[in-house]
Amino acid sequence: MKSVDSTIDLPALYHSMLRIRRAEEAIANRYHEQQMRCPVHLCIGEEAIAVGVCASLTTPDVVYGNHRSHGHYMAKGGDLNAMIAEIYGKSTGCCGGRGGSMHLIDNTAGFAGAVPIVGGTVPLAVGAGWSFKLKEEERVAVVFFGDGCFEEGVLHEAMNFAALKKIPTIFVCENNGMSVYTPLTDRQPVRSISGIARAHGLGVYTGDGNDIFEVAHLAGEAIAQARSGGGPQFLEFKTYRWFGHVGHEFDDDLGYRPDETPQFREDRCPLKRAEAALSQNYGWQDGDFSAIEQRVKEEVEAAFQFTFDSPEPNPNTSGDHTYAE
Amino acid sequence: MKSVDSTIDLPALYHSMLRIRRAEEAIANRYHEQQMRCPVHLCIGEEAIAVGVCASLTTPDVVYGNHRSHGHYMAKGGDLNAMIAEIYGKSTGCCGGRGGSMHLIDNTAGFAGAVPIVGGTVPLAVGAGWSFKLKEEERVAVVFFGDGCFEEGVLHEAMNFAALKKIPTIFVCENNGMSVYTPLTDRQPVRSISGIARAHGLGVYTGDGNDIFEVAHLAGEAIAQARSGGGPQFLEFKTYRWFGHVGHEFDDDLGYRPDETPQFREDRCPLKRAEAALSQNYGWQDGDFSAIEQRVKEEVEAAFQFTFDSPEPNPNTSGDHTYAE
Amino acid sequence: MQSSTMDKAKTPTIIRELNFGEALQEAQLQTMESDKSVMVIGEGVADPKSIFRTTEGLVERFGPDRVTEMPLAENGMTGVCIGLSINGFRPILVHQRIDFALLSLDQIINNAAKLHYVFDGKVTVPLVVRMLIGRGWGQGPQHAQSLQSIFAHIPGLKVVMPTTPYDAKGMLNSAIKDNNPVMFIEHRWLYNLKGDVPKEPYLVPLDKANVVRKGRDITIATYSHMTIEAIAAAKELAKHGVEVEIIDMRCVRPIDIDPVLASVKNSGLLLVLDTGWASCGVSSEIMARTAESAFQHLKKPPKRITLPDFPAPTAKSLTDDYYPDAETIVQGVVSLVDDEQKLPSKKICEAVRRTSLRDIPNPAYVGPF
Amino acid sequence: MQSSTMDKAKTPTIIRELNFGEALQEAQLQTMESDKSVMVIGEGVADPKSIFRTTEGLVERFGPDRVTEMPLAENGMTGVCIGLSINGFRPILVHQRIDFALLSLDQIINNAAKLHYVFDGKVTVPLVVRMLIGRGWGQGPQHAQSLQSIFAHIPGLKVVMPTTPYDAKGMLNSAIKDNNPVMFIEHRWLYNLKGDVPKEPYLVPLDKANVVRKGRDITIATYSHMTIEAIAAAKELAKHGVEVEIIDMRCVRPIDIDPVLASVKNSGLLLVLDTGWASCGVSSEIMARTAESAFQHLKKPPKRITLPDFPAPTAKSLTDDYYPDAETIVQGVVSLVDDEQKLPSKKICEAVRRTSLRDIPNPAYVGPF
Ligand SMILES: Cc1ncc(C[n+]2csc(CCOP(=O)(O)OP(=O)(O)O)c2C)c(N)n1
Ligand SMILES: Cc1ncc(C[n+]2csc(CCOP(=O)(O)OP(=O)(O)O)c2C)c(N)n1
Ligand SMILES: [Mg+2]
Ligand SMILES: [Mg+2]
Repeated sequence: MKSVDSTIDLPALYHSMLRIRRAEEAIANRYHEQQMRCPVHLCIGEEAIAVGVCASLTTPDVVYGNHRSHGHYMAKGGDLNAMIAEIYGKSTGCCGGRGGSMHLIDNTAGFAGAVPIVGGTVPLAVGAGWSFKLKEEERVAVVFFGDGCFEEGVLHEAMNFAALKKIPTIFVCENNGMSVYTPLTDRQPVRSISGIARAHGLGVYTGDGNDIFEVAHLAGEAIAQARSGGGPQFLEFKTYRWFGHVGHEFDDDLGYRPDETPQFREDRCPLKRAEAALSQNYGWQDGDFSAIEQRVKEEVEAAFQFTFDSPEPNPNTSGDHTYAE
Repeated sequence: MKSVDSTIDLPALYHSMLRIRRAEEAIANRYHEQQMRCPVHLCIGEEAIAVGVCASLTTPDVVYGNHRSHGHYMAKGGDLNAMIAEIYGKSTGCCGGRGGSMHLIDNTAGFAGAVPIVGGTVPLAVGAGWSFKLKEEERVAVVFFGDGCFEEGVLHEAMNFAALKKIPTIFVCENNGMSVYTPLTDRQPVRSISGIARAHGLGVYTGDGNDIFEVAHLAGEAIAQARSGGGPQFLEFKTYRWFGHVGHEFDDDLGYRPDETPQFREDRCPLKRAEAALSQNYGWQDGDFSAIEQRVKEEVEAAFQFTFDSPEPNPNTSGDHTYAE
Repeated sequence: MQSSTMDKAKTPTIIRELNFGEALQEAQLQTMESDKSVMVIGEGVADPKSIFRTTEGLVERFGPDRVTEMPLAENGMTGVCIGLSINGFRPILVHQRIDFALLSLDQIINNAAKLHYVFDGKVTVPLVVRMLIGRGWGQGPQHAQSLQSIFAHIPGLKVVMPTTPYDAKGMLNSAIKDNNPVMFIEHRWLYNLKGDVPKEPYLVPLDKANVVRKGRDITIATYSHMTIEAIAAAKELAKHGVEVEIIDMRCVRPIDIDPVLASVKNSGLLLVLDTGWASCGVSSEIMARTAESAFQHLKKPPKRITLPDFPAPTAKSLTDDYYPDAETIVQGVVSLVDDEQKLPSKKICEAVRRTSLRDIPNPAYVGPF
Repeated sequence: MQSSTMDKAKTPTIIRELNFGEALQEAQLQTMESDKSVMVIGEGVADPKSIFRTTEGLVERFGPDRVTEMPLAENGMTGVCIGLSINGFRPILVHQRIDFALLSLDQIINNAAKLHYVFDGKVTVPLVVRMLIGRGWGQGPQHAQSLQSIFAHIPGLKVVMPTTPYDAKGMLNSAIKDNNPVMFIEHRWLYNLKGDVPKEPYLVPLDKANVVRKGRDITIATYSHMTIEAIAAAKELAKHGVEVEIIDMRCVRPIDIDPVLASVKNSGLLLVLDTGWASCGVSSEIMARTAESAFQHLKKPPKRITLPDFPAPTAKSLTDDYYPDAETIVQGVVSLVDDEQKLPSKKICEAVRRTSLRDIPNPAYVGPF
């Protein structure tokens, strides 16, 4: 772990991670009220990957997500109000309530879409990247997916084509060692995921996904490579999912992750590490931390307030947009 | 190329290759009569792979094929009469006329089935191999497929699972550099196919698919590995398809393979190489060659005669076997 | 709602109340005990949630070789299961949502449905694919489809959709014993419904509809969760003197149309209910067959109640009206019977109107039915 | 058989005879010339055989960036095309056989059909998927399916199946211009049929059936290659005084049922023809809609002619009777009209009976129709 990196703006990245953490926590805290009537897959513990990767992206670059994309959406600059409203099924949601937590989009911010079929967006990101290349734009496309997704054949089809056409798509594997409750070892043999990506001809970077420095650094390199014509890049980051696969709670009681203890999580907390660096190297004091906490808190609360003030979608519109004009 | 190998029975392998060559030629010669009313994908030029691999298999081992499987079927000991009859749509065909050239089976010989959807049989062979492992039988399952098939996601899904469960399945990639008329370079980036298999955790062997010694030798090793619990193995053999993708003719006139000349083919002819070795190292004389030619000729002719003497299937039975009892 | 087609057990049969999910679990457990070739494979079959507890206890009992978690590789794993099934096993492949099975239609349609046929009977594919359909709680368009008609189109497949715990166990037993690929489609909203289920193993055939309620005035052809809605509607309608005959199709391939024709012969009126979309769906097939074969008995054009012709939205406010229910069925019946005297539609609708939140299973439906 | 819905060109229109395949090629060529965002992607689109010459000359003209060979990766490449389409391109993805598209139903059904909807209109997916269906010369069960009803079941997709060269060009033009995913399904046996085709680009709508033959006695609803068989049957039947009205549905999603209803209102008799299987198919839908909406006009139960309910065998002797044709249609009409006086069925059957080999396109059908 590098603890100082002059090329990254740690306060900004910390802010971005904190926003995600606090938004997810707010969702978790309110979920029992049963007003968010859709499944939520929270990304607490995995914030550094989304934030570290998006740090080197510009708005015109596009990001595709998956079922666990609150963090991806927010890190790319997606409108928080519209996300919370979407989870609550309000008309002001980013999908007008059609999508819920598992379907998010913010074109203005370059968040190009998340859907919950595992692997569903991977080839879309390759298509997007190809479109940039064909139009000779300097944009890149990024897709976030999990270790489980790596098992889907479509990912290999997508890597092959991206490598063939030297497409500026960045594959980001968030390897949390779990697919729902099934550990990696029950699903994949002992060998490295990124080794396969390398064999496909992609540029490969692996690192600690709980370390914002490492993520930002490696992603920065990968994105620069892709942007300058280096073809598709593959980032594999080890990380850890704190909560259950779906829902708003820890699930230590299920006993399927025997290592899991509060201490285990703390040790891997991407925020904790960034905080240490902010104190040590950026001279942040308690006051700085509480100021940013306050700012984020207000922002998150405002998003919920915005949501509560928003109307439900009109049921008569439920069939709209089945077809485009 | 090793030109002598005491572990292989060259005369037997040569006989097997010659049978395939002459059967394919006989099909080609008669195809214009339009009595074989189904597409045929001939394997002339690629005989060594089927024969070399099957040399180390026993009858209880199973082989799965693809659209281009006359050679696989014959090399595994499939009944030639039933194959020719199948291509002619006769009731004595191995599928009773339901399948034609692209669907072949001979359970007695351990030829477990060929179907023309590219990739279709690959996971079947993994399932077969898994069944052997679960039943603690010492059998292996082999699947033959092309370089084009390697692009299908299902192949990667199958490799992952086979590696995970250490399944005795042998993946044999017949890399003829072509998918129909599209060269490998238009479909895959520059990197090695077998490198990806290796990254998946499979045992990997690559060689000259037009050299029966090399094929038999490497396949022998791979099969022994798989049989003794070494998990799935991957063989990649470079080879060359002489005829058009489908049909009974050379298609040099189409100009999509500019290298292709009669000389180019001759240089790669697996039979030629074996013949040289038989003359040099086994002391075969002209008489030996003409004797085996005669034997094969009779066998092939007999298969056609068997076919001509066979009845058409009864049209009233065309719906039978839609469901099993 | 007991099937008339139940195999009579030779020993006295203990009958308990189980819910649909428990009935499925018991079918798998008992079949795995008596037949070593039966395996259960799927994402989550051996995890702590055990596919909504329908595979609960199986891995503990039979071990991970027979109850196997799988990689996320639907097409490949379907092929693997076909390979197993050709080689002496009887795998049950489980998809938590039918939407995921779209990734495997190549193996299901090109291979599973055709290998027995094209190989002239020389291989059989005794494969069960359990696929869950469902709805509610914001599943949204990629997690709440009801895609049975895709499978029902394909010769070589059998496609069943039981409604009751009794049928769940008996049909899953039959599916596992069957030598053909059987698509076993379960509506998650049925999982908590209770009903009498014999303890001993028994078989319910995979090709027989079941008259679950007798009635002379109108015929309802339905299946899966819509059967429960139909029963609720029929009970209320009966109070007003309209006797609805309800036929639980149970199988959507093959479709057992005869009980529908027989019923229409008496009633002259047909209302078809579907959990899925209309176009080229199961409802279309039932209506087409009835038109072909009982045309002269129909007093009025047949009607159907299906999902509207658009994807499932997520927000509760948008889904509330998306799914037809007992109230919609009452309206359908009223419009066909068309006797406002006898049938005060508003009043009956009110009586069956759901008062609890509509994006979770109706707590008023518990069974037995 | 000209469409009444043709856009009137402003300049004088040159009309030539083209075959169906040439009409498709011209549609792509002209659209690619006028719209740089149009691309053609598929296995074989740039090879020497150019998808039975339907993409002939395109790669030479537009280069490999716009006319692209692809790896064998149907699901992935469908996703790639969706990604392209969301980002400003109008890809035409080509599958030489519809059977291969089964590998891509996840991307087609879960994504292409739903993204515009679920993202509240914020993305559009202007994607054309050309899929060839066919038969004959021993294609066998994995290469001769006619799977349109799977797609026709899914809201969010448009599914069209033109019959004539005129419609082939006009509908492909419309499909490419359309902002939705359009499944464009071509029967290979139509490729050599000739018909008048204007040189200028024109549009034929994607949601309108077409009355291709007027007649008062019986209504035939048909599409794609079965339309040609119906025309042959109708010509012969006309000699015996039976006037068949033939409606070429052209679109199977949405289905334009109105012309069928209007025709049934006159004729009272309906015969539905399909290139595919019956169960939950396009024929089911047409019959269901007619039963719903023109019941009172039907004098007899509607009938349908479809493939038998089993996979396509390979041997010529087994396929000869597998595919219905003009003769089967005559039998269907005769059984409905049921007037042996007027309609000597044997004689008419003989007159339309195919004399050439039945596993290749009928050389007697050349068009124009
Ligand atoms: C094609 C498909 N199969 C199965 C599922 C069910 N499912 C949803 S998320 C998930 C786990 C995915 O694991 P991973 O890709 O590692 O992502 P993570 O949840 O760990 O972030 C599964 C199996 C699905 N949505 N889509
Ligand atoms: C899924 C699928 N896609 C496309 C095809 C059409 N097709 C048949 S054979 C073939 C070429 C396959 O190439 P390869 O795997 O290298 O085998 P080869 O013909 O070279 O032996 C193609 C594209 C098919 N049969 N199945
Ligand atoms: Mg994971
Ligand atoms: Mg090849």
